Amino acid sequence: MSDTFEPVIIGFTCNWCSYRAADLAGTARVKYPPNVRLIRLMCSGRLDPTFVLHALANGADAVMITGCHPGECHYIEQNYKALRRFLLLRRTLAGMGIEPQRVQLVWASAAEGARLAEEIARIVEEVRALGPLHWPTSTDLYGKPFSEEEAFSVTKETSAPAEVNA
Amino acid sequence: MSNRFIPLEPMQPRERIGVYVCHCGSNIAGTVDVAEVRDWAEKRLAHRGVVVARDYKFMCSSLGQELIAKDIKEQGLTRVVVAACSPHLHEQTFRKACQMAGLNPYLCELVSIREQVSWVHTDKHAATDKAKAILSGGVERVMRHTPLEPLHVPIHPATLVVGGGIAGIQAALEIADAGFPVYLVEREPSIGGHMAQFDKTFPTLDCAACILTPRMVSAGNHPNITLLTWSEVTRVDGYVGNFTVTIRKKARYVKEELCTGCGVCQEKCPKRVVDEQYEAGLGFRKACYIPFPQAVPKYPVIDTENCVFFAKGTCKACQKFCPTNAIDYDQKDEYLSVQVGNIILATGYDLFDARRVSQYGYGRLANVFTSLEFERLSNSAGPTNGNIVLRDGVTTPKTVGIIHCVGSRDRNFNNYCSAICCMQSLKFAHLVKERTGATVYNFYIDIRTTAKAYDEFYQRVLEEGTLFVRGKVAEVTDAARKPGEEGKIIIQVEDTLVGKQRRIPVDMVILANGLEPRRDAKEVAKIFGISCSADGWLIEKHPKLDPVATMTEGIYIAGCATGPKDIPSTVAQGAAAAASVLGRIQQGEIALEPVRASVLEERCSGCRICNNLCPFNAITFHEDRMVTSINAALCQGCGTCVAACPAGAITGTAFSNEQIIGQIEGLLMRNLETAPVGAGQA
Amino acid sequence: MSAYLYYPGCSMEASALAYHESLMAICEPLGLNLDEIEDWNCCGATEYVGVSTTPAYALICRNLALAKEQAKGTDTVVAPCSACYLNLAKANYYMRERPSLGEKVNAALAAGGLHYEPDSLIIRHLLDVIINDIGLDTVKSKVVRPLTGLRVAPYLGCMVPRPDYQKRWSDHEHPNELDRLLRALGAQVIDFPLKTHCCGGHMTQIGPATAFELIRRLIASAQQHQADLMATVCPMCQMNIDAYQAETNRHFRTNYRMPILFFTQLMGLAFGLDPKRLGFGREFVNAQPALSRIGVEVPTNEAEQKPPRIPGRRDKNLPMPRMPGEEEN
Amino acid sequence: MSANEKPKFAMYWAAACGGCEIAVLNIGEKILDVDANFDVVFWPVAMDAKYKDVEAMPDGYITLTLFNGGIRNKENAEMARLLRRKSKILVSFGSCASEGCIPGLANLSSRQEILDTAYGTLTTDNPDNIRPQYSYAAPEGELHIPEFLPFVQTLDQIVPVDYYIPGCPPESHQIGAVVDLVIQALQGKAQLPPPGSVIGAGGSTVCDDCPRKRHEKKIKEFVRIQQIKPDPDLCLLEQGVPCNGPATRNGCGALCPQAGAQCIGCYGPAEGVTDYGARLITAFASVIDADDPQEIERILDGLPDPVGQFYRFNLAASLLRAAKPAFTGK
Repeated sequence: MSDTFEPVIIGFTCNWCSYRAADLAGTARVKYPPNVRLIRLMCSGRLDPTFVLHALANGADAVMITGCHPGECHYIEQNYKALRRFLLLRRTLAGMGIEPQRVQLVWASAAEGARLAEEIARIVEEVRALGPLHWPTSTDLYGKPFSEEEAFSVTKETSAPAEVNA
Repeated sequence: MSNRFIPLEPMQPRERIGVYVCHCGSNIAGTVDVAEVRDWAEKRLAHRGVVVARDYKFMCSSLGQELIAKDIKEQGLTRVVVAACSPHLHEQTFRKACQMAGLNPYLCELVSIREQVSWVHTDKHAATDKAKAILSGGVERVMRHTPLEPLHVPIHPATLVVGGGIAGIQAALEIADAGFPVYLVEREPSIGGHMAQFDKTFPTLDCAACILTPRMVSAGNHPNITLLTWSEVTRVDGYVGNFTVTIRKKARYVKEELCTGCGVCQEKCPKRVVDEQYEAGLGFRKACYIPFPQAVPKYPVIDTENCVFFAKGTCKACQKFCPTNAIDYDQKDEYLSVQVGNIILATGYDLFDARRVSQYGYGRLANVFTSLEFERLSNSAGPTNGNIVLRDGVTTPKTVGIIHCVGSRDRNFNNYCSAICCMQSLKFAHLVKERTGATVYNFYIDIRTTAKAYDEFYQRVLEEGTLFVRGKVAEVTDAARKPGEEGKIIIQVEDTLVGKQRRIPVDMVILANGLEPRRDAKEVAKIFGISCSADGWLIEKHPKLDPVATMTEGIYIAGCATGPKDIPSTVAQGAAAAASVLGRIQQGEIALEPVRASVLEERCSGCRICNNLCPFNAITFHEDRMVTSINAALCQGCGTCVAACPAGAITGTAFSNEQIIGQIEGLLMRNLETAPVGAGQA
Repeated sequence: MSAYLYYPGCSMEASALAYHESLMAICEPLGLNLDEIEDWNCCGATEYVGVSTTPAYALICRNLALAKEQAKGTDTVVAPCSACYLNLAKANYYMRERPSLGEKVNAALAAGGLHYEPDSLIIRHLLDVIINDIGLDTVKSKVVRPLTGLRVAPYLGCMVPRPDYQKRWSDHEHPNELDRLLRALGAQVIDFPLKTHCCGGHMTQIGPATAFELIRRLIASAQQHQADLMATVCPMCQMNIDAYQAETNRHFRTNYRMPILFFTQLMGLAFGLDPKRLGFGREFVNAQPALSRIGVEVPTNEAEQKPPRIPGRRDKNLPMPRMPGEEEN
Repeated sequence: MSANEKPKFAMYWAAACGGCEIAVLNIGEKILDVDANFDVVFWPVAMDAKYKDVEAMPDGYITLTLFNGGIRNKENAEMARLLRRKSKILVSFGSCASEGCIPGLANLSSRQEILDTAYGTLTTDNPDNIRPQYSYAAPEGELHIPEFLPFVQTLDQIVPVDYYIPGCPPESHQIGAVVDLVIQALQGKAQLPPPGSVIGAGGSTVCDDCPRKRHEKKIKEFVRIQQIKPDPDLCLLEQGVPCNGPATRNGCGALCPQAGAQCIGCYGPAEGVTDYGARLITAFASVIDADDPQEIERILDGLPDPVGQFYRFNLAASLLRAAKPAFTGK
């Protein structure tokens, strides 16, 4: 492996447009970086912000949300709900100090395999430039608690002891 | 309380999972180290329940499927993960294989390592790693699956056909002939649609009325068809197999049971108005009118906006002269409710409004006509009895310019090709030539004559001496510059084959304006719970493989409602939609995918956040209990309400929070962290 | 009072003095409050952008930067001159579209202690403001001397409705704003087919023969439609058609006498203002013969004035399609 | 039953305001039941006790410990571990212990920022800029104060917890009911719910108890409650007031909405919810009545502080738990 940082990105796709766009990218042998791992939902309207937060809190460096273009949702209008949730989530994440490039929304129709691949490449580059998110992983379903020493060690790396003993 | 300290899960996994990695010949194995993925799954995911992992050349082959079946039986597998191609290709295959072996088909998960890995990546190492992650996500997801059963819904034998154009007529006749009842709803006073306005049909030049009228009459007389003209669907409740449709039957002010269609009322009516509908604004009709002589049904309609009686309270000429006392000024709109099992939408198209291309002068320059105006002009039953004349009503044009692609293939208006205009323009050229001997110019971008006998017709028109100028017309103007241009309409165009600007003075311009979705297509789509593309065409379930079905079970679409089409394709779609419906009716019941949302009532507090989120009207609020519920048969499984519920009271099958969060953790390899001590990172 | 930042442009002080005077005269009845940008400079007209992009945009944007500093309670800049309007709107648009250009321009502005944030101002043409903010109802209510009987060719020129960076015009090829305004004044507005065609611009200086042909087309078409005069919104158009009409006549051996006035002059007349305050007498082609139709209160014989486009209604006439906005008449 | 055979009771106050302690006293005469049925062995607010006394107790000695307050410093963490060891039933009592509560909002800032604010702002009278030192060599020997951790954690992020009682503070009648339940359970007359349960609260959300009239929701604008004259009978959210009631566990009796103020979410998420803020984000966004991104953004401008709105009580227990500065120190 080279030394360049390889981000891990979780991508959410809808069953009807963007997942099929990913299929089409495959069928057409369009190349894109292997950093994105896709999850299929029935619709971008299924995207619960919890999923995004969970991914970021568990080691993903970024999240890509995709869906049908506005007005072309197979469930008529549910991607607008995804859009609204995304915009509010983005504001919330900004308040948590997470860069906007780390959670992006991309519309891709079933015919836009090449476009989806381009967007993935673009997002990977943007996230690579930002560096790892490194969100200290929290207690998860497998049960390793996040101890206060660990939390402390996170800051020790970055802040000098002088800060507290000034 | 979410990051609650949870003790380690018991080391004994709950499920027995089989993992199958497909080579797909060299399609996957060429880029992904399949054996490594298999070994990795066997070792590193054993603590998550993977008891067997295999790789095989072609998992989808019958031998591959047998491999799975054998393991289910012999190893007692309770879950199956196949890492192969896209679920859109083979999900059903592997589900069936599991079902044959006695495992609930929904306990099988297919993850794509071909479309998402081997075909799009080149680095073998990175691709293998990604394949592992995807497989790991699948394992975490599948262990949280629950056994599901498809929903079975009975099908009501009646069908609703909306739109009485040729597509709707064809669909209605096919179903009625097969012996099942049909309600054919048309919002105009007569069925027939656009085709009834045409003169000749390309490329055979048969008379539109001659081929359409017999069909209209059959539809009107058919014992299985209930014809509801001057009617509109206002509401659709229910779901596939069991729709309740509310239809507004607008008041005709004519008692249909008494009317003989003699037409005296129309004759005696003193009020003459421009007929914007049937005559495309080029002719007149009365306020009490039968839209055209061959109309089906033959009953007239009183247009209350223009009727003298409705405006001033006097006149009543129609009533006085009606021999059967059929005129009833007190008639009111009626609302009917019908039960149907399936619905076919054949709502047709609107013509592009040529006024929008203001540089072509339609509406300002008298002798610029639209295609539909020309259809009426050339129709022997039209306002000029088929004489092709200028708007003064007498002068025969000596030179005619036909402009293609008006509003189509144009970034300012519609990007799409309207499909029929080339052939229609060629037909116009032929008719003008034949009937007036005028010089005819066609201004085109490309000539598209792709169906049977179309290009032969183009050759024929070329041989007849019609002139073709390849270029997009810049302007149609009456501002003369040179002698010879005065009193003419000048077409300014770049002739791209010659590479020159040309000004061609003509007497008449015909704009081949394109086809657009119905102005109210979006509202119609909302009523029926289906979707429109951004420009307004109704969206088919699959553009190639399922062109007359929609995403909403039980609702079919045919004809120009889905996009521009010529008459043969329109008729074919009408018949195809009918065939799909007949198949459904014959089966008697339908199995629906069990991807559904449901409400845990004890957690629902009746906040009503979800209430207006469902475009399929599956969500109902119960005032008495102050809780919301979801109708499983109406639910299409998009999951928007599941994601929206602030109390977490709505759950979705097949895409539950647990499944998706499990998959996220699997993809991020968090599941490896409970691996036995000493096992290194992947 | 609606208040706007006002960018007059050089023409208003010289060749288009009539425009300036008439505009100032109608401000009061219209309730239009124009706050002239202090220390404004030339917009570079049509040529400079073609010569050297960055300095040209910097020149334009200096005005916007000054305007932004001066802005109090409004973010709208009004320009009466079509070229100025187009330049200001274009500079605003391209500063946003091409961030590198924006940076360079702001670097240049910084030398004068100025800065302009693209899209912080809205650039509008005077006609747009009168139609859409003040409104035709207000205009109609001020009309005391309707221009009844005066046949006017509405001439916008090519720079106003296109490329329409802020999507303000009804149509790019045949906008109806000027027609509606003139109709509100009581004038009979001809359907002028060349309303957005070019007047020749500065071709009068570079290739006069080309310009003359363009000028001739416009005048000939107006004449063909039996217009008494042309009304324009653009100082350049007015100058070309007015000042070069005699030369055009010489060139083509024609004898056109087509007056061209600014729409603000006609508004002033209709509002009953003293013609002396409206800049009359500056035009080369005498407008008096045309204006005597309304100055003297003799109703003109409209029957003779029917345009050739609508021949007498005979029974066989087929109806014309209805156009949106026709009912306003 | 003699006094020393009575079940043992403890209550501890970590990073919290003290409101939970007041709420316990506020249960009125029931407090006498506590005394009658329990032997209070450790309750620093109510009686003198030393940590070493607790350390001396055998493991599992205390029957019931109500732990309130989050884990802000090492002392809090050590006491959490100690009391876990010594208690049969450890209850995460109140919003701070369960969710971090208001002290948890400090997780939006780095330690440095917090200390700067506490010791270095204009309003602080600290001319020599004295800062806390974790160890100090005094003539009497080395002195220590507990280390200030980088961010607030909830009790259950440190040790396993048996039950949760939510609320800031928990409603007194709910505390009373829990006391009754535990007493009855100890007497064998009732059964305790499975460990990990939330007790002293409802299973639905605040809307369940809110009498305001509700309809299908379409939000065109978010307002702050003082900007409008709210209809007293209509759902506040429908009037554009960002009320957290739909996502907040019931149990309080919908006190705030009944008094005319929006719910701010002190009872935490509903049963089974992973991230409280996410539920509100998705719920509010779902009912915004706009499809155009610019219009949506305009409506969202009405929520000037989304993190504060959605995570006021819940930040430390949320999936992200803290903002980036708290982790990175920057």
